[in-house]
Order: sequence, then C-alpha cells, then structure tokens
Amino acid sequence: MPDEHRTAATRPASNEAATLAVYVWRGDAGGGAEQRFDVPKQDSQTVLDVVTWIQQQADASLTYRFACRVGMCGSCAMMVNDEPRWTCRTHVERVASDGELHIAPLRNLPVIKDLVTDMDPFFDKWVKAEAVHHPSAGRADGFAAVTPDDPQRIEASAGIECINCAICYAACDTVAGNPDYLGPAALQRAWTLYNDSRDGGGDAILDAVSQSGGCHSCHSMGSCSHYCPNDLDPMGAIAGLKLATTKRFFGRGKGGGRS
Amino acid sequence: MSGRAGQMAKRRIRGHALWYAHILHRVSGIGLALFLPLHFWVLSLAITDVAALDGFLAFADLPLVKLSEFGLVFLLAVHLFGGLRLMALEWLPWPAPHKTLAAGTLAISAFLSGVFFLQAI
Amino acid sequence: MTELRLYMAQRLTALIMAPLVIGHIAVMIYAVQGGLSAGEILGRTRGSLFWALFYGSFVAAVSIHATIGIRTILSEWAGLRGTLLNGVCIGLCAVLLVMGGRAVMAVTFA
Amino acid sequence: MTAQIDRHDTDILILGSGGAGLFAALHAQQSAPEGTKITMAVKGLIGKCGCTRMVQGGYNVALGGGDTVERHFMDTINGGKWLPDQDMAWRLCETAVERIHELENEVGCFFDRNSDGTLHQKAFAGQTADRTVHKGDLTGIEIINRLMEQVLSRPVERLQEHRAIALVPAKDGAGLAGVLMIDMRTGNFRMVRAKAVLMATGGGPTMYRYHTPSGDKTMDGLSMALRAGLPLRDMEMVQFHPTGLLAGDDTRMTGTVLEEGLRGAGGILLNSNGERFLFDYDERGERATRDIVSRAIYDEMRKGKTTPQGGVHIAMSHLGPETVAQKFAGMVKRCADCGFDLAGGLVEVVPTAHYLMGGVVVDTDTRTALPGLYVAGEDAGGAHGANRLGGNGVANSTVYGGIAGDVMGRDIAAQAHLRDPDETVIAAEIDRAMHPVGQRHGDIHGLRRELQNVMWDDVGVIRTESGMTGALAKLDAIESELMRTGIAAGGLAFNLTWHDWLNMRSLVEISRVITHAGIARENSRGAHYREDHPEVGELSKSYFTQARRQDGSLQVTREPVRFTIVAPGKTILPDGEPETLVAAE
Ligand SMILES: Cc1cc2nc3c(=O)[nH]c(=O)nc-3n(C[C@H](O)[C@H](O)[C@H](O)COP(=O)(O)OP(=O)(O)OC[C@H]3O[C@@H](n4cnc5c(N)ncnc54)[C@H](O)[C@@H]3O)c2cc1C
Ligand code: HEM
Ligand code: SF4
Ligand code: F3S
Ligand code: FES
Repeated sequence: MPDEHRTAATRPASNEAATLAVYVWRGDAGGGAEQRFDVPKQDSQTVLDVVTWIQQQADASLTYRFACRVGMCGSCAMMVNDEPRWTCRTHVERVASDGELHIAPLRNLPVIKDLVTDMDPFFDKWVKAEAVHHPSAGRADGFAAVTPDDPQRIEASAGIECINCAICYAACDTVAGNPDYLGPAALQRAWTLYNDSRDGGGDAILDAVSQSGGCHSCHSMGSCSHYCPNDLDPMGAIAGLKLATTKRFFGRGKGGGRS
Repeated sequence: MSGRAGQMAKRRIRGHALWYAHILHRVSGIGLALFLPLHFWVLSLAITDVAALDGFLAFADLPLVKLSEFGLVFLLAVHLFGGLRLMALEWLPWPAPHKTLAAGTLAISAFLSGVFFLQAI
Repeated sequence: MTELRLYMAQRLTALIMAPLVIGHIAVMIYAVQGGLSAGEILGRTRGSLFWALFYGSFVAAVSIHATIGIRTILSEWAGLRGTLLNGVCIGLCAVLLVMGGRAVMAVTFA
Repeated sequence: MTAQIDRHDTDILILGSGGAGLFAALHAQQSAPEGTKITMAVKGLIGKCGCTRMVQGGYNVALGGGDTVERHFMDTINGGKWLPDQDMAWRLCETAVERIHELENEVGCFFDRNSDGTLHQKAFAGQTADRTVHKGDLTGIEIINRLMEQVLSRPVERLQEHRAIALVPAKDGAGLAGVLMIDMRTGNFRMVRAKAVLMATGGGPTMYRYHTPSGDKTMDGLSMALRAGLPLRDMEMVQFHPTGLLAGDDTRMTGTVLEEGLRGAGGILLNSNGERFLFDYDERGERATRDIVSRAIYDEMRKGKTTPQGGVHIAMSHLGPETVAQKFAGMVKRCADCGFDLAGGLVEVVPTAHYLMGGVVVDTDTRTALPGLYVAGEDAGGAHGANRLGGNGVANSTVYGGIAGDVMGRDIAAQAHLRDPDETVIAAEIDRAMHPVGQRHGDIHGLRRELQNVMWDDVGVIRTESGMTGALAKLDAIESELMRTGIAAGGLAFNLTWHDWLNMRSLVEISRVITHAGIARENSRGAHYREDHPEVGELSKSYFTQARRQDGSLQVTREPVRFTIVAPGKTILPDGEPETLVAAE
C-alpha cells in the first residue's frame, strides 16, 4: 500500500493523486469547530508539513506554531488523531488512519487561536515546582567533580533532555481534572534537580512538590511516559519524588540526604 | 476547565496498559466505596434482627446475587493488588516493568475471585 | 491538611488494610463453602476481641482511605473544590465511621 | 486602515530569547539598580525559538589541560581568515571561561564529564585543542532550558509572540527611543520605550533554498538596524553546513542539519554514480572543513551528478548499521521519524545555509553607533570574520549577551528619562508593515521560494560577479512583486501570512546587502568563495566590507582590518608551542 502512494505522491497532478482528508480545528478561546481540507500526499511529509501546506496553499488564515522543525524546541505539539504529538517529527504515513487526519490544539492548555495554545500555565507550574537550578557555587568556583557513572548523575541525566513540549502535560488526565496539578514535565525537572548533586535546593524542591497539586496528585497513569516523544519517563521521576517525600515525612532523608 | 481544547480530550490517549490499570483501580475503588455502606448496613441488622440478616443471607444465595458478590470480591482483589502495585511502583526502587506488573495484578485478582466464585457455587 | 498528609494517610491505611482484606477474603472463601448463615457469622465473631480489633481497625482505616479516594475523584471528575469538597468528605467519613462502627458492634458485641 | 497602537514603557528592553537575549536579562538583573524594569520581547515563546536551542556540538572554551585563551584566540583568527575584529575575538575567548563556569555553576547546565569527573571537551573541526564543552549532542537544549528557567523565575516582563519591526529614534536625535513591535496574538502595534535596548534577534540566513536556522529567524534585526542607519559588516560571509537533510521541497525537514560527527566517524558522501568524490577536492576527504566539503558537494551538483532530489548521498552503513544506530541514536531516530534509514541506507544531503558571520558593527561592550542600542549574538558582526568555528557561535552569544546585560545595567543608571520617540518614524513604519493589508492576496510562499532559489543559485556556496549582479536585478523584481502582493483578508490577530510577508520583506532587504557585500569582496576567504577571484588576497591588506544605508541607497565600503593583537603570519602562542594538541586519529 505505501508503494502505491510512493509512485503517485511526488507531485499529484490529477484528482486521482493521493490526498489526505485533513480535519483541522479552527477557532479561539471562545470555541470552534473542525474544518476539512484535502491535502496532497507527499513522500516526505510530516504533520507540520500538512498544516504548513494548508496555510500556504489553501487557507492563509490558519495559525499554528513551530520553530526548529527538528524536534528540539518543543513548540509544534498538537493533538493528531486525538493523540498529543510533536508534529515536525511525526511522519504522516505513521498516523493517518484511512487517509484521515484530525488535528487540534494541544489538550489541557488554553487555546489562543486555531492550533496555537497558551503555554504560560505550563511554564508557570515549571517555576512553581522549583524546577529551577539552585546554585551552590558561583562563577569563581571550579566545576563540581561528578563522574558519569555516579548513580545520582545517572538519575539526573535520565530526564534532563526534556524539551518542554508539553506533550506529557496534554496526555495526562490528572492535569485535565486538577487545575493545580503541576504536571509531569515540571515534576520530572524537579526530580532531575533533586538528583543533581550541584543543586542546593533539595528541601525547597521537596516542599514545592509536596504542595497541593504536587507529585502526590499523580495517579501513575503513565500517559506521560507513554507519549513523551523523547522516550523520557516522567512517571518514574514522579515516583522518585513520592519516595523522597515519603522518606522525609518519616524523618529520613531530610536536608541534603538524598536517595 | 482550561479552554476549549480540554473538551477535545478523546479516548485515544487512554489506550495503554497503565491507563487501564489506573482506571480499573479507580472504578474498583468507587465500586467498593458504594458497596461499603450497604455492607455495613446489612451487618448492623445483626443488632436488631438476626432473622432479617438470615433472610438477607438467604437472598444472597440467589445466583444473580452470587454473581454480584463474585464481582465484589473481584473488585476488592483488583483494588487491593492494584494498590499494592502502585505502592511498589512508588516506593520500591525497581527498574519498573510496569506493564507486566499491571497485568500480574489483574491475573492474581482474577484468580482469587475465581477461587471464591468456585467455592461459592 | 496538606496533600502530602492525605497521600500518606491513604497509603498507610491501605497498608493496614492489605492484610485485613486478604484475611477477610480468606475467611469468606472458607465461610461460603457451606453457605452463609447469620448464626455462623455471629458465632465466629461474637465476643471475640480479636475480631473486634480486626474489623474495628478495618473500619477506621477504610473510612479514612475511601474518603480520601472519593475526595480526589470528586475534585477531578466533578470539579468540587474548597469548603464544599471538604464538607462532603467530612460527612462521608463520618457516615462510614458510624455505620461501620455499628456493624462491628453488631457482629462482635451486641 | 487605521492601526491600533499600545504604548508601553520599560527600562531595559531585550529583543530575542536566544543565548544572547536570555543572558542579557540575567546580567541586567544583576547589574542594574534596584527597581529597574526589564522586559523581554520575542517573536516566539521565551526560550523556545531561535537557534541557540538547536546547538548540537557544543561550546568552545579553553579550560587548561594545555589549551589556553591564546590558543583559542589564534584558532578563531585563523579560522576567520584574519578578518575578525581581534579585540572582539579576544574578549570572546577570554570571557568564555567565566561564562562556562557561570553556565555550569549558577545557571545549572550539567555538561558531560570525563570518567574522572572533569568536564569533557572534544575538538571541533578547525581547532587545535579539545575545547568544545557539550551535553551529548543536545547542548543547546541544555543551555537554553536552564537559562529559560532562570529568566522565567525572575521578575522579567514577558512580551511573547511580539515581533519587533522598527528601531525608533528619539525625536531630538539623541539616540534610540524604543522599539515598535507587533503583538502577534492580537495583531496590534505596540510601541515600547526603553532607556536601553538589546537587539539579539539572531540573524539567520533563511533566504537560501536550504537552511538550518529555526523558522522564526528572518533577519528582522539586521533589517531594522539597516533602516536605522547602522553599519553592517562582513555581510557576504554566510556559512554553509555541508550536510543538510534533503527531503524534497515540500517538507520543512529539508535543510535541517545532519550532524558533522557523521563524517568525522567515517561517513562517506556519494554522488549519483555512487562515486566517492571528496578526495577529488581535498586529501582529507570527508573530513575536510565545512567550507571545502560544501563547495565539493555544490560542484558535484553543478556537474549534474545528483541524487533524485538534487543532492548527494551520505552513507553510514559500511560502519555497521547497529554501530551507527548506537553511536548516533538521536540522528538515526530523527531520520527514522521522517522516514529515512540513516543507519542502513542512503540519505540525501545538500549544503545548507547555517550562520551569518556578518552583523551590526559594535564595540567590545556591545554598544553601537546609536546611543541606547546594544547588539549581541548572531546579530553582531566582527567576532568571527570570514568563518565561524563550530562551537564559537553559542560562546559568542552567551558571552556578549552577558556583557550587554552588564553594560546596559550600568548605562541606564546615568540616564534619568526615557526618550521621546520620533512619531513620524512610527507612522512610517506602521505604514510599511500594513502595506500588504487590504491588497489582493498573492503567493507569498512562491515568492519566498523564488528568493531562496536566487540566493542559492547566485549568491550561494560558489559566487561570481555576473551571478551576483544578476541576482540584484532578480531581488528587485521579487521585491516589487512582494509590494504588489497582499495577505488574505481577515483579522490581523495571529495572522501568520502577514508575518510571512514581513519575513520576506526583511529577507529581501538583507539578501540585497549580502549580495552587494559579496560583489565588493573580490577575493575568496572562508565562507565567501568567488569563482572569478579564487585567490585569498594579501593577508596583511585584509579588509572587511561595511554596508549601510545612506539617503535611501546602499553603500558598501571596504574597511582595513586592524590587527590590534596579532599580525598575519604571526602568533601569540609562546615559542615552541605545538601547532596542535589534538591527537591525530
Ligand atoms: C542547527 C544549528 C546548530 C548549531 N550548532 C552550533 C554549535 O554546535 N555550536 C555553536 O557554537 N553554535 C552553533 N550554532 C549557532 C548558534 O546557534 C548561534 O550562533 C547562536 O545560538 C545565536 O544566538 P543568538 O542569541 O544570537 O540568537 P538565537 O538563539 O537564534 O535567538 C534569536 C532570538 O530572537 C528572536 N527574534 C527574531 N526576530 C525577532 C523579532 N523581529 N522580534 C523579536 N524577537 C525576534 C527569535 O525568536 C529568538 O528568540 C548552531 C546553529 C544552528 C541553526
Ligand atoms: C485492601 C486494601 C486497599 C489498598 C491496598 C488500597 C490502595 C489504594 C491506593 C494506593 C490508592 C491510591 C490510588 C491513587 O492515588 O491513584 C487507593 C485509592 C482508592 N481506594 Fe483503595 N485500597 C484498598 C482498599 C480500599 C477499599 C476497601 C476501598 C473502598 C471502600 C477503597 C477505595 C478507594 C478509592 C475510592 C480510591 C480512590 C481512587 C482514585 O483516586 O483513583 N480502597 N487505594
Ligand atoms: S517529558 Fe517528554 S513529553 Fe513531557 S515536556 Fe518533556 S519532552 Fe515533552
Ligand atoms: S500521565 Fe499523569 S497521572 Fe502521573 S504518571 Fe503521568 S503524570
Ligand atoms: S518545531 Fe521544534 S519541536 Fe517541532
């Protein structure tokens, strides 16, 4: 089946050329609805390319967001056939079911227009989770000696490559139901810092993630880890925080004493 | 609710093992919470009226009721092992084969309630 | 109450209940073998301090545990917040405690 | 159509949230008097746009182990073919040492370590020491995420999805009054007055058919600077990365970088005949420097020995697909996501425009000729000369961004009042931006393609005078067509097509500068290669080009390079220092 497309796809000239039925959510904070576009199929075509084609060739008023186009900036995430995805690195072939695509703004964030959401709540929570390095040294000091095989370093490294795309945030039902919930990405970053031996904010982090909407609101439903495009494991990180806060609750692991 | 996009939440996101485990745990929890007051009420009958309790227990012998009782034990077992699974996941530093754990939970629960069911009939 | 305390309470009560529930299921499997009768149940439990403690702690634990659980669900699924949520939950916990307490009394002392 | 315009005041205004902008915000906070208001305006979301985030390889800094600031400096000068402003290059190399400590210890970047716990450094092409600090091959994500967190957690006012469109001078000519911008979300204009403005919009040569930078970068800053009468230097110096992904014209993936390390690890390039051609051009084969490999590929393409999409193939599979998949996991996954098998198959590649060495003329304190305006990062010219070393880009933006923050923080203390803007400039700039509104909708995208083709074909990897002269005429034609092209009716709120038009306007304007500067340089240095003037020219008589707009027309002059620290042929390394410290492979 893919081969059929391949021959016809490069430049569809006739009506017979392969097209995708693309339903794009149009609207703003006040509401909206899906609108259909027929988009020619291409060999190399990501969901972002589909959206781009629509804006450039079919409806110049369509709004979406992207920057890097290679999975580094985390600004192009949308709901694609009801699943949160980075559109710049999602090949259409892999997601179009029966030649259909439904594209909508990322879930769990306020919509600004069409496919663009307001990511401020996501980042406000990032800060609220104390997911910001707490320096324990300054520019005049040397570099902390940390060996690559140090278990803490390994734990810190596990989630460090998060691109804050908010895909996990969109996937999580707890975020949907609990407006206070800090969400998987912010909590994972907090866990990364907690394991970062150079970070001086161990207690502040545990306090922050113990507040209402903190790590204890997570039900380990795992959608975050399931959808993270970088194969990170926020669920595991949150479990780490739960254990650390539990230990501190029982008087162990207080202060600098990290797991 | 956070904007319109919230309303577009659809089923797809939920099609994976851990999400099912979560929802099963939640539904079983609700089920148990609903059943619990009923259960307490029935037992309290013992204070006032042993005969009524006996009547009730006889009623409980009906096949349909048997089946629902089986369901209850099933719920209890599911919730119990689901809960243990969660706590293991949160507190034991395992390199988590989460899905296996979730499936295992269900298997044990099914086995237990199966035993109960067989005993009951 | 902080979220952390609720979390701890829910986990601790769960840990308390785990052996109790397993015990309870075992008793049930054993008991239903001959078909239940009120007499059988009461004969086993009446006057037994062991069973009083067994079911008493279960009732205490489950009232707390289930209330916290329902609280989460009410807040996530029904959007209940603040005083309303807390009020409903205190009520629920009280009902469970009272009804559960009466049930334990019934089967162990009365 | 009357435009709505909001007025807004701040003390320090920062345009752009790349390495330069974010660092400036942090440093301004540290150096400015208590109560100073700092505002960051950015075309995208804070930290999530621009190219610093896309840095893969890493950050150049001399941290001992035999390496010295002097050595880093000499590499930068040699790499820049003696064109860099030496004082800027020196300050870059010197301050990088403090900056990397700041990044690691204060900002929280967690760079990769050696097994003994010290920082790991590797050698990028063109370097004589293992100097490049990195975090895997996603160094930019680590740097920008950590900077972003720091800035978001501080009281810095955010104007996100705000596009700067004009530098507005003071009515009395005393300097810069502020910046006119478009709040992209509402479509309204916003005039932000500030005592000091840092322009850190990051250049971005996206007027080429194949290009690597992020989509938000379209030369807006340089275009604003040009209109404000500021001189731009080294504008002919566009760096091409040899291996951009080639996946057809219809995908945004085309042009994105396939990492340099692929060639370093033994990846080979094949033309359509399946021949390995690089040894025809350089004895180092695929391991030759960026400019040479780019030219070789381009030449092969001109000879018509191209793959189906018009590039060449990169092959890795002879190294063992499993090995490749393991060693370059990120790249292999990225290719696979887009439908290519990098580990086991052939992937089409093409040279791709990567970085603009040219920029606004600044001093080593980031000050410009316009009081109140500071420029840092890729928008500023001078530090790199004819070629930027891999790893010197992010060092440059963070070093000078930080300096700009310090300097602005101190300078505003001496300035009691905001300047009053020249309202006629505001009105004219609004007219300029509103030009397409209400005109008949046209094919802006098609025009952008045309522009990209002209620049690629005539002002690209290999240039000639006749080609570039021809390009000027084509650019004029594209611009006139653009001026006749409108945007779809409908609101201006988050109207991407309007911004596409504005992007085009900036790109055409700067394309013309690049072309003029390219014509003015009649020799071949670094990134600039003239087929009609292939010689390097006398080093001691090196000149750089300087372009500025005067009385509505563009003037390009040649300015002598001042060898303030070291003269061509000389070195500041002590006698007897080995030429390179990098162990031969
Ligand atoms: C793919 C890639 C890989 C690279 N790898 C390396 C490497 O390994 N090592 C290295 O040293 N360098 C590398 N570079 C170069 C490096 O990224 C740049 O030199 C450096 O990051 C530029 O920083 P900056 O702050 O000046 O600009 P950027 O980081 O590009 O930031 C520019 C900012 O300005 C904003 N902006 C643009 N226009 C406007 C406007 N009109 N109004 C308001 N805001 C605006 C943008 O949205 C963005 O926020 C790489 C570049 C690319 C593209
Ligand atoms: C038998 C031992 C039990 C264990 C080990 C156990 C364990 C748990 C755990 C760990 C949770 C937290 C789930 C989460 O955060 O997602 C939970 C939730 C819950 N439990 Fe239990 N539980 C037990 C018994 C019960 C009983 C008897 C009831 C009912 C009467 C009950 C009702 C609930 C409810 C309603 C929830 C909330 C579910 C949710 O938030 O999704 N539990 N249980
Ligand atoms: S954890 Fe994964 S899904 Fe979540 S923001 Fe980070 S990269 Fe995106
Ligand atoms: S999906 Fe949500 S509930 Fe927890 S495990 Fe992930 S954050
Ligand atoms: S555009 Fe940057 S992640 Fe997709």
